[in-house]
Amino acid sequence: MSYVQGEYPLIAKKNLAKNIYDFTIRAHHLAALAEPGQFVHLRVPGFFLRRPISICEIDREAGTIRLVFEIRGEGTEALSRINPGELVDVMGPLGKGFTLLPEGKKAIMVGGGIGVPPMLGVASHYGENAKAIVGFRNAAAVILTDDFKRVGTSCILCTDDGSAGMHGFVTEALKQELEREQPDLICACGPAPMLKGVIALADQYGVPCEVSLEERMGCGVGACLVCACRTVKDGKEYLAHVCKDGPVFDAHDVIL
Amino acid sequence: MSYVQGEYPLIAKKNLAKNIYDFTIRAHHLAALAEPGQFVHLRVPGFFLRRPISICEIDREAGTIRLVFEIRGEGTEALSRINPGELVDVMGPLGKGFTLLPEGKKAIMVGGGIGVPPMLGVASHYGENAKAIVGFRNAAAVILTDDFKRVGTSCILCTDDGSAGMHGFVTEALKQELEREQPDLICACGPAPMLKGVIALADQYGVPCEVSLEERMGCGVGACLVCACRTVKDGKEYLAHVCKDGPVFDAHDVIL
Amino acid sequence: MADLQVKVAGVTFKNPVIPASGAYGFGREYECLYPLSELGGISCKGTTLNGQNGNPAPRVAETPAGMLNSVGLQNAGIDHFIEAELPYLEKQDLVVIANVAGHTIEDCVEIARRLEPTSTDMIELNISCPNVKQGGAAFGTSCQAAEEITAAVRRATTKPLMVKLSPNVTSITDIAKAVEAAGADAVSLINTLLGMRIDINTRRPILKNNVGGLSGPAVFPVAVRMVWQVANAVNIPVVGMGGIATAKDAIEMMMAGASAIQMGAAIFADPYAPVKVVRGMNEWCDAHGVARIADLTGSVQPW
Amino acid sequence: MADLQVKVAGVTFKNPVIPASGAYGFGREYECLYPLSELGGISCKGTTLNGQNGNPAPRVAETPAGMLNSVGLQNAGIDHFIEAELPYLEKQDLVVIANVAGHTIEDCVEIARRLEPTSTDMIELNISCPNVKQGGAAFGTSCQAAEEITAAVRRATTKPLMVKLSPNVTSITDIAKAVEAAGADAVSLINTLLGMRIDINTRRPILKNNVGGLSGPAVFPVAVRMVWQVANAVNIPVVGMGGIATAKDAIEMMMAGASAIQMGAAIFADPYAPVKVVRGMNEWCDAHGVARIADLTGSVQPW
Repeated sequence: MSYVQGEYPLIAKKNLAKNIYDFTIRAHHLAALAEPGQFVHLRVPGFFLRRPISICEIDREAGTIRLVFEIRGEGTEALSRINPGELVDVMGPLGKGFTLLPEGKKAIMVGGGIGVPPMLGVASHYGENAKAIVGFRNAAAVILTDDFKRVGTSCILCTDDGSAGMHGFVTEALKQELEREQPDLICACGPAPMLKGVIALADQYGVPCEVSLEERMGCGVGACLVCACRTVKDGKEYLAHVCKDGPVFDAHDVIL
Repeated sequence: MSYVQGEYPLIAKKNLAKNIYDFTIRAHHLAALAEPGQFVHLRVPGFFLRRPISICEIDREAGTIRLVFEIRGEGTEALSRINPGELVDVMGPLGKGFTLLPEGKKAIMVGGGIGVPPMLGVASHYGENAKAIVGFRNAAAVILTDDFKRVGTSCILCTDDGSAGMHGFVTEALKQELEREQPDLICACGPAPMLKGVIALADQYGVPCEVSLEERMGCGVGACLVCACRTVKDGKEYLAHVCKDGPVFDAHDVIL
Repeated sequence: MADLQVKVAGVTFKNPVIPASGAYGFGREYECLYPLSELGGISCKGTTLNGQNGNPAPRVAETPAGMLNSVGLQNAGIDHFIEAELPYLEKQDLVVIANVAGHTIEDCVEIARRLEPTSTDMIELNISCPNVKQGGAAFGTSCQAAEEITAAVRRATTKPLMVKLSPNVTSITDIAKAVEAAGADAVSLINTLLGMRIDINTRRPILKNNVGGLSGPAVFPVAVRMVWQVANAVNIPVVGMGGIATAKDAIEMMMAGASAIQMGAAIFADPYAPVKVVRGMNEWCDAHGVARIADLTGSVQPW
Repeated sequence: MADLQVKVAGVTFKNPVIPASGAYGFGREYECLYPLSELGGISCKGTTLNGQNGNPAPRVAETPAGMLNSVGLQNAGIDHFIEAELPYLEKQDLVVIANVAGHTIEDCVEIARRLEPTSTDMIELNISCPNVKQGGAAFGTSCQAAEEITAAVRRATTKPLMVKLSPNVTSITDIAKAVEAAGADAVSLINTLLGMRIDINTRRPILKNNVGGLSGPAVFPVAVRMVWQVANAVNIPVVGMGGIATAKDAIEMMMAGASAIQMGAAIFADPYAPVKVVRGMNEWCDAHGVARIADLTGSVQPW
C-alpha cells in the first residue's frame, strides 16, 4: 500500500455535461503511483468526510491525474466550485484497480453514466485491443466518447432514450459484441442493475469479468471499515471493503 | 430598532498594524441607518457565531461603513482573509451608539488599543470641538491618529512604553486635559481598567461620561440574552445586554 | 403551494416553524426584518415566577458547528410576560407558546395558574434547562420527577401542555412515556446537550458557569435520533428541535416523527432562517408532490 | 522540546496521542505516511471472541462537523488479533492497547484470558459500542452491569485495565465510579453519541442500521464536559477522546482532566492528524513554558 496526501493544484477544469465536471490535477508522485481503476479521496472545505472520486486518466509524463465527477450533493457541489490555480487536498492513489493484461490481449470496457470515467484509463492501456460500450440517459449526458477514440479504443454509445447512439442498455450492446467475439476480460463500472447484467453475460459467454463498486466511505484506506460490500471468500459470505479490497473486484466474488 | 442583514461588497481593505485590519464595505441602507458607536455583526464562513465589530466611520454619501478590527482568534483571522470584491454577510447597525450633543458642545474621546476605532466616528461629529486621547502598547500598534486630524479633531497619543507620543496611560493625559478645561461629555472605549480610570476622572471633574463595553455575543439584537453585563437600574443590580442596551452605556449605570 | 398547516395537541399552526424558547426573545427584535405572522408560532423566552438575572457572563462559547450557552433563564417573571409581552404577541397572528421554567413544582403550578386566564395558546413546560441549579434539568432526568411536575401542572391548566425534554439522559423514551402518562398533550425535544469549552491560554472555562448547553447543527443527528425514538414510543405529538438550520433539516426532522419543529441557534447565524425554512419547506413539498406537509410526520421507513 | 511523556495506569506513553479504536485499524494503513512509533500508543480495532461481519452498509453518514458510523464491530476475532496483528504491532515501538468487545461477560473474560500471555500492554474494555445489539452499550448504561463486567475482566487479567464509557447516559460519573470500584485502572471516554440521519429523498435512514455513533468535532464540547466531570469524580486516570482534531483540542482535553488523548474521526479527514497533534502539542508547550506535558492534566481552574 502506497499513497500520498497533500494539497495539489487544479490546473484545468471543464464542465462536460450538466453537473459533470472534469478536473486535471498536477500531483507528480501520485500520478506515478496511480493505476487505472484506483480512486483518490478529496477533502472539500466545509465538509467533514472526504469524497472518493475514481481516477479517469493518468498522465505520468505530465505528472497529472484527470478526475471526472458528478455533483451528487452539497459536497461535490462545493468541489465543483474550486477553480484552476487553487489547491485541492488529495489522498491517493487508493484501492485496487483493474487487472491490466499483457499486450495483445483484448478487453471490453462497459461503463454506465458516471461509471464511464474510470473505464477510460483502463481503455488507454489496451488501446485498439479494447472496445468501450458506454451508456447514458440521453444525448445531453454523453461524455468522454471522443476520449476513447483518442486512446485508440472504438466506442459503442448507448442511450436510454435513443437520443444518441444505440437505443437501449449497454448490456444489449455487450451481448451483440460477445456473440461476435469473446475478449480476454470484461471491465465494468456503473449502477448495480447494469453490473448484474454484465456479470450474467460474462458468465454466459465464459469471459472473466471485473467490476468496480462504490459505497459511502470513511477513511479511504481500509482502517475504519465503513464501506462494507458483500463478497464471497472461501465459499463464505464476507464483508469486504470497497476502499481497500476494491473498488475493483472479480465478478465472481461480489454479491450484488 | 431598525437594522438590515445581507451580503455586501468589501470595497477596500488595508492592514493598519500587526493584526489590525481596515475594511470598507458598501452597504447604502446600513450606512444610512448607522450612528457612531453602533456595531455590525459579521458572519465568517466556517464559523457558527457572528462576530461583532464596532463601526469606525460612516460615509452616508458614499453609502459605506468602515470597520477596523483586530485578529483575536480563528474567526477574525478568517475574516481578515476576505478580499476586496468579495461579499461579507453583515447585520447592522446594531446597539446604542454614543450621545451626539448639539453643535458647539465639546467632547473628549478616549480610546485604548482596539477601543480607538469606534471613537473616530464620534469624533467626526464634533470635529474641532472634540479632542481625542488615544493609547496603544507601542509605536508599532498606533493606528488612526491621522484620521482624527482629518476629521478636525486634535489627537493626543500615548504609548505604554513611550515609543510614540506621551509615555503613559490615556488616563494621565485625560487628567491633564480635564485640569485645563472640562468638556460637556467624555466618550470612552477600551479595556476595563482604562474605563474604570476614565469613569473615576469623569466623576472627579463632574463631567458626564459614556463608555462602550464588549462581551461575547450571540444573536446581536437582544433576543438570546447571552451578552450580559452588570449595570445598575433603579438602584438595583441588573444584567443588561451589551448588544441591545449597549454597547454604549452611561458611566453611572455600569459596574465594571 | 403546499398545505403547510399542522396541528399539535389540538392547536393549529399555519406552518410547522416555531422559534425556540430562549433564541428569539418575544420576537420584537426581528419584526423589522419580517412580520412574525410568517411563522407558525413562537416559543417565548422561559419564564420563572418572579424573574431572575441568570448566570454571570461570559454566557456563550463557540463550538464546531454549534455553540454553548449558559444564560440561566434570565427573565422578568411571569407577570411581566403577561402584562408586557403577551399583549404584543396577541396581535401578531401566530401561535403563542409560553415557556414555563419554575424552580419548584409549586412555582410551575403558580405560573400555569396565572397563564390560565390569558390568551396564551399553549404551555411548554421546561424540565430540561441545563443552566440552573435548582429545578431545570433535575426534573428532566428522572422519570418520577418528570411525571410529578407534569401531573401537577396538568391539574393547574386547561391549556394544551407540552413538556420539553432533556437529551442528557440514558433513555429519553422513558421520560417521554412518563410525561405522557402524567397528562402531557405533547413533548418537545431536544433541549441542549451539556458541554464545556476551556480557554487554553487562561486555563479557565470560557463560560463563567463552567458548563453550558450545546446547540446548533452539531447536535442535529442526536436530535433526529431522539425524535424518532420518542415518536415511536408515545402517542402524543412530538415537536422536534436541535440543530435545524435549513428547510431540508426541518423536513428530515418531520420525517423522523416531528409534527412541528423549533429553531434556535440557527437564527443567530441568520436572522431570516425561520422564514427561509418556511419558504424552503413549501418549495420542497411542491417539488416532491407533497400536498400536505403534515403527511411528512413520521414518514421515514426504517430498514 | 517539552517532555511529552505521560503515564496511564502504570504504562508509559512517549506522548499522549493514541488513535482510537475503530478509527485506525491496526495502523498498517498509515505506515506509508509516517512510522507508528511517532505515536504514543494505538487502541486497536475492537475485537470479539470469534469475529463477526458487523452491520450491513451503508455504515457511514456525514453530519455537520462530524459523522455517524454503524460498523458494528466487524473484526476477525481475538485469535486472529493475537496471531496476525499483534506480532506486527510489537515491532512498532508504541503502546499497544487491545480493545475488548465481547457480547457477554463470559466472552470478555475469555478474550482477556487469551490476551494475558501476549505482549499487549493494556486492555481497553469497550462497554459502550452503540452499534451492536447484544452487549455493547447495554453494559455501559447501567452501573450494576458496568461494575459486573469490569469486575469479571479484572479477575481474568493482570494487565492494566481501562474501561471505555458511553456518553449516552444520565450520569457518566456514576458509571465511572462503578467501574473504578470494580477494579478498573483507568477509564476512556467518550465513545460515540447515538445519532441518526435520514435521506429525505428516499425517506430512508442513511445508515442501514437506522442509527449510529456520532463522532467528530461536533461532539468535542460534550466530551470535554464529561472528561472534566469524570476526572473530578474518580481517582483513576482518564483518557479523553471525542472530536479532537488539533493540538489545541488535545491540550484543552488534557486541561479538562485527561492524562492522554485518543483521536478517531479526525484521522479520516487528515491521515496525518495524530502526528500533527503530537508536534503541535510540543510546540504549544515550548511556546507556553510548559516543561512537562503531563502537568497540563486537570489544570483547568473552574470559576
